Amino acid sequence: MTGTVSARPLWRRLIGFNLLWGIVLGIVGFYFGWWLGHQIHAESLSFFESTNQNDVALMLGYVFALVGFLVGLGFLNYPLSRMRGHRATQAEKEEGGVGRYFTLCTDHKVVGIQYLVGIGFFFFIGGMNAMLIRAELLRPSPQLFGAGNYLTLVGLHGTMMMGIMTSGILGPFANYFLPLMIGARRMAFPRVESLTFWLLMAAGAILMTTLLFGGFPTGWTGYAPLNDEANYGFDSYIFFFALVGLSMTLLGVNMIVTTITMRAPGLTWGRLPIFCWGAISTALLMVLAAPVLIAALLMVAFDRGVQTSFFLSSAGGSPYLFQNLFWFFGHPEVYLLALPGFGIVLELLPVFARKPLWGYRIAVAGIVGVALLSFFVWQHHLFVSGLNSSLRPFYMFSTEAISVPTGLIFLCGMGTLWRAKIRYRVPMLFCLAWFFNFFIGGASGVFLSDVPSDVATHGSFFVMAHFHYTIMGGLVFAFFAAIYYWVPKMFGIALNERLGKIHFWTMFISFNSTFAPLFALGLMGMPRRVVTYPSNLQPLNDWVSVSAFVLGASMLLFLANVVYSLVIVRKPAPANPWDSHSLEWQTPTPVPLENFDRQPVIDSDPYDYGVPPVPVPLPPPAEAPAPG
Amino acid sequence: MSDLTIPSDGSEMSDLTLRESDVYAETPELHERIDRIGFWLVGGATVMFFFSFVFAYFYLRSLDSNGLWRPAGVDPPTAYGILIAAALALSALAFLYAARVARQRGRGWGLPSGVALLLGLFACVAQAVEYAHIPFGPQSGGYASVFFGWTVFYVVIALISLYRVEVAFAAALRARGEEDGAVPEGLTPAAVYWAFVAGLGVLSWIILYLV
Amino acid sequence: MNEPNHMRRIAIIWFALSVILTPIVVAVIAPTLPPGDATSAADNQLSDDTLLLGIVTPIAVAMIVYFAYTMIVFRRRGEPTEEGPATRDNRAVHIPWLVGTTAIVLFLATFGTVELADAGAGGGEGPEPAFKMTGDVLPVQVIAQQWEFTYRYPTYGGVETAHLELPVDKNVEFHVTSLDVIHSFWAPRLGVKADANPGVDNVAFVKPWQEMSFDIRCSELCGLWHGYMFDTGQVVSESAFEEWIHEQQRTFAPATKFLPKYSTQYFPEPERRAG
Amino acid sequence: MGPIWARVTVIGAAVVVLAALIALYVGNLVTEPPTVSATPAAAHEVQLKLKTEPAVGPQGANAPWVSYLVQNPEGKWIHSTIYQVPANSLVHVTVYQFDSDSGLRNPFLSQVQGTVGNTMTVDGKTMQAIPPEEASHTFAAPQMGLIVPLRGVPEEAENPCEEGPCSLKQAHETITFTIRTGKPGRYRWQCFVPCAAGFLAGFGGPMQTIGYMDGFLEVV
Repeated sequence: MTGTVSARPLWRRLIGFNLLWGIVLGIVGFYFGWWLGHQIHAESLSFFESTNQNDVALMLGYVFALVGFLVGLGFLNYPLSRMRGHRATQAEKEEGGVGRYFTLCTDHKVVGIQYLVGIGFFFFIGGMNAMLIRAELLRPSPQLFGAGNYLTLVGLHGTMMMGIMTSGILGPFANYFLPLMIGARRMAFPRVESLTFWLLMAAGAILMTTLLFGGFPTGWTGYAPLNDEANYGFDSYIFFFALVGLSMTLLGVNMIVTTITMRAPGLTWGRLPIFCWGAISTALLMVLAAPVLIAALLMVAFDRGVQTSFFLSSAGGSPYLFQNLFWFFGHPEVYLLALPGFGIVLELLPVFARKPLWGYRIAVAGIVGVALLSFFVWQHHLFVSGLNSSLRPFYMFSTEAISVPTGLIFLCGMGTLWRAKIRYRVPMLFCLAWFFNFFIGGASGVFLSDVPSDVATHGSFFVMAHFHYTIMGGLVFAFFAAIYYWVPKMFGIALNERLGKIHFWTMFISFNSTFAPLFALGLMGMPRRVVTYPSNLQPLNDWVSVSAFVLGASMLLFLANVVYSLVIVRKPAPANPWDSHSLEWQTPTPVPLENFDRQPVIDSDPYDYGVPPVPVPLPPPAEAPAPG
Repeated sequence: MSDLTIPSDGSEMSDLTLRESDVYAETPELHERIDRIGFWLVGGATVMFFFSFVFAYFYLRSLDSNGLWRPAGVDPPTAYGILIAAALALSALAFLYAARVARQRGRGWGLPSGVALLLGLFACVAQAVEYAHIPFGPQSGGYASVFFGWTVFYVVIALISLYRVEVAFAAALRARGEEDGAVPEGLTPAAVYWAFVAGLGVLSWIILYLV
Repeated sequence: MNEPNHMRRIAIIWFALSVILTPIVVAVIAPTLPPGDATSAADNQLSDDTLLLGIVTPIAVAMIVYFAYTMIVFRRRGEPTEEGPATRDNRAVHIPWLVGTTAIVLFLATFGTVELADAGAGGGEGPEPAFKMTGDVLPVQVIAQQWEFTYRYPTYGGVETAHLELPVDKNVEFHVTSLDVIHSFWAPRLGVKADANPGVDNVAFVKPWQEMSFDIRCSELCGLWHGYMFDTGQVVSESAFEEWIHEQQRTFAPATKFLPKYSTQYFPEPERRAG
Repeated sequence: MGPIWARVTVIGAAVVVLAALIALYVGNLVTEPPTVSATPAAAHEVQLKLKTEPAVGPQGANAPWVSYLVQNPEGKWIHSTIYQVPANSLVHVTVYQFDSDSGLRNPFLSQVQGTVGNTMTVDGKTMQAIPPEEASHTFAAPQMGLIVPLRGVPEEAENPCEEGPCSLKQAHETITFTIRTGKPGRYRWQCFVPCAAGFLAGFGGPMQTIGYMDGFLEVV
């Protein structure tokens, strides 16, 4: 939005380091790797001839495709220049205009918008798969997709959501707003910032290619040894999640370093916006958990490609190794989906309640506490796996203990609402819905953490309902709150309020009507990921499917709002439509390239709303916002 | 969307914000700090990555599924192990020395970082040569799996880490003849990180060859 | 300004609703919940669920009442904006809150452990169960393979069958194992769930209290026909069980002679990828 | 940003392209092998002729994969595993078995179950079970209680079929059995022998792809 549109003709502008050449070189790279893989002949790989599926060729294809893609986008220019002895520079040459969105751009605001669109695209694909799954479950026996294609759909939905949406809030909103909130001009590692985005896009594209290679039957958990047995479509799962893991790790490093080193003068840790606390707690989980996932997936790649036996109990390995490593990552993973939601909700509540954030310190303690505790609970995913039965009471306790810091988040929300002056704008509706959804998700989580109760519900639709309440009800509602809240800053245009409210109510009601019955289905004995179920469960399943279609339609309503507001009407938004005191709203719209023309100096936290109490000589009246 | 501009109204700003102050200044100290903290975090991620292999090692060893954790004859050649570990350790020392010299004198880091680069590359090549002379294959049970997985990805990470060593060396080559000011930024954090990665290499030698 | 005492109102509404709803949930709704109380394990699970519901209900009521009350009473419409009071913290609230939630969590974990200590509450406990049934038990091996469960009765000559029958009022010790990938043996009405891992003996205990038929499903994704890995089992009287098992021994005599010796785990060939 | 009609046109075009892509995606996922009816033999009796080939060859998308084929009422061999049979009838199944043995993982499945008389005939000889290591495939529909192990062609047989299409002149075993169908429904059937060469545990690829070693019996 700043800079001038180049006067060069279009074809001249297409030549250079941009997405087009990234794709072209990516495809070239893929075929090179594919060819290379077929040149490898070894005694131990002779079985590829009888399978018609050369995993090594496919893996090399993906590796070289990624290299080609990154070369085409221009990611190797800077490292190569430094390897030739040139000095470090801070930014690439910035090209103005729309072209910036299709290449390596070191402006964190561009990356934020890239993330928003890219993640939205894959979110759409993941959601569409969910619709297809629910269409299949309209009847108790398979009717649309074969059993194999159904599993591929389930796997694609789960993997896409769990992989791409981990960056759902950090990617677009923390990249865009964290530097603005802390008064910085840029992220600490701007090239790495762009790299995280393009890695994520490459990962999503690689996952979709699984359809060309027969899909994969393992769901998003990819348990061994089923993953060793699967068709070579599973290789795309490996590369997808490994790239997502890499992207998460780098994103996390970037967030934390930026927050530590680039804060404006006066922005002490005690004044850091709560959203930034959510972002860096998430980032810490990303840095420490994602590498474990990468390592586990590389072990799978080795088992499939070069015949090691990490996960084969008949050959000196153990499938438990995969489960342990996967869930050591996997449980922090679900919190790194939830934590940014905590941050968003607590960040937005004060603005619409016109009160300071109540209990800032305990909110921080809650967020950090959840982050730290999440490393000590992973074995609750293995409660019936036959592992460590004597440690179950410990993991039961540690899992339930997570509700203590989560409770603090609720307390802060409740305290903030106490005697507030609440304005019901669309972002606020999503935030309040978050409390409702996350409470149900959390309460059902207590059932799942209690071992006896978990035996009845483990691996059933009950679990499915639980994590959709926490992730969809937590992350996705927070995601939409953030979109409605920050789009006026990002694009200079507000989304239509009335359509937004219709979207909210459709989504909130259909969301609950979709996922609440799943608790009952789970208790009645419906396992996850099955294409068949007893016919007495059909009415409830049909209800769920129809609700799910309404939920899907509510997403289309949102898209319609986006198109209507951002493309057709284009009514400029006020510079600070919510009357927020937070630093990012004090910048002009659109935000200039350098963010601030002067160095901001911070002298309070961003929640100084409200009327200060009139000094009273006597002890103040009890206004304890205690919950019932 | 470039036609869209909304003037920001200064009066809307609250007291918390922009105040007449010094202009942005990005000092070399800031860049050094960014590199240092960044390397610590990347170091943490690297530790968690190798932690997975350490966990796999001890976990599979304790399970010994089907008696195939480590069949007889699955022993990597000790000489290679010592050679690789020693090369890594010396490389790390050389690069630490290079950083120290650069910090104190502002020049003369070229030769030691070149040595560090050579030794690091030598360790990686030695690892590749070892695979050709090893008496077992990746199919030979749990230990062999961990051995190959760990060492292959160690080499990958070592090669990535050597990037900053090469950068220091290349900067020295380009700065030949100049008197001052060409010390690449973040040399000390890079040296500490490389020493850290090399230390992980020595640790893998201890676990894979000695334990 | 004549502000009503909001907190007292909330407390009264909460108390009234909780006093009405909690007994309804605990006494009326909870007993109808699956998995019922037809076996010892299912009973453990049900009493755990009942207690959790009894505690969650008043908490949920508190949350809903509080949020609904504040959202209605403290709402404001349109511009110009009013500001709320600038209160930031109150130690008198969050210390009791912290103590209260911690106490609830500790209590729940303790109760869960007590229920779990009753022979693992039907969950798979691995080869060395920490919580077990003692005395006279009937061992039954569940062999999962892609994609069917088969069952072996080691105390009846190691006969293998395609169906599961159990005698009523007898302690049963399931040994769940797999021949290929991970499956999970789930019999909801029995209250038994145990993952079937290749090369692992996963033990689960249950005592069926009444004669019935029950569904069996695989609850861990195991490949193409995961959704079709279902079956129906029976709990029958002791004499009917003896009759059935002897009939199975006769019927499956031709296959039984090929079976490997009973073992808690099997490593059949071929396991690896090969040409 | 151009004039409004240009923007609306662009949006409309994007919606059309997106819808086309979704249709392509869904269409690709709903395809399955053709359904082949059994040949009517008498009142309430049909004849179903199958063959198993060690490598399906050019008839399938994956030439080296092991596969079942079926003969349609016109006598033509079709590469499919979805068979339609009438309800409450007798189905006489003939399997021409061209593959060599792989051995059953669970020897229990080497006994014939669920056929009429709980027996089958192998090359004219009535059998109740075969040694599990001689099994090449099974024709098994667990929800119908049906398990029929198919004996493999001996290694030393003359003129073995290496790749389809296999002709009856080549070495094979002929297995016949009769099943009695019950209620209408779509029953899955599968092979239990780990016969997918080159996949871990012999159970990937053809063993997990409908159209090769898995399919449906459509009872109508």
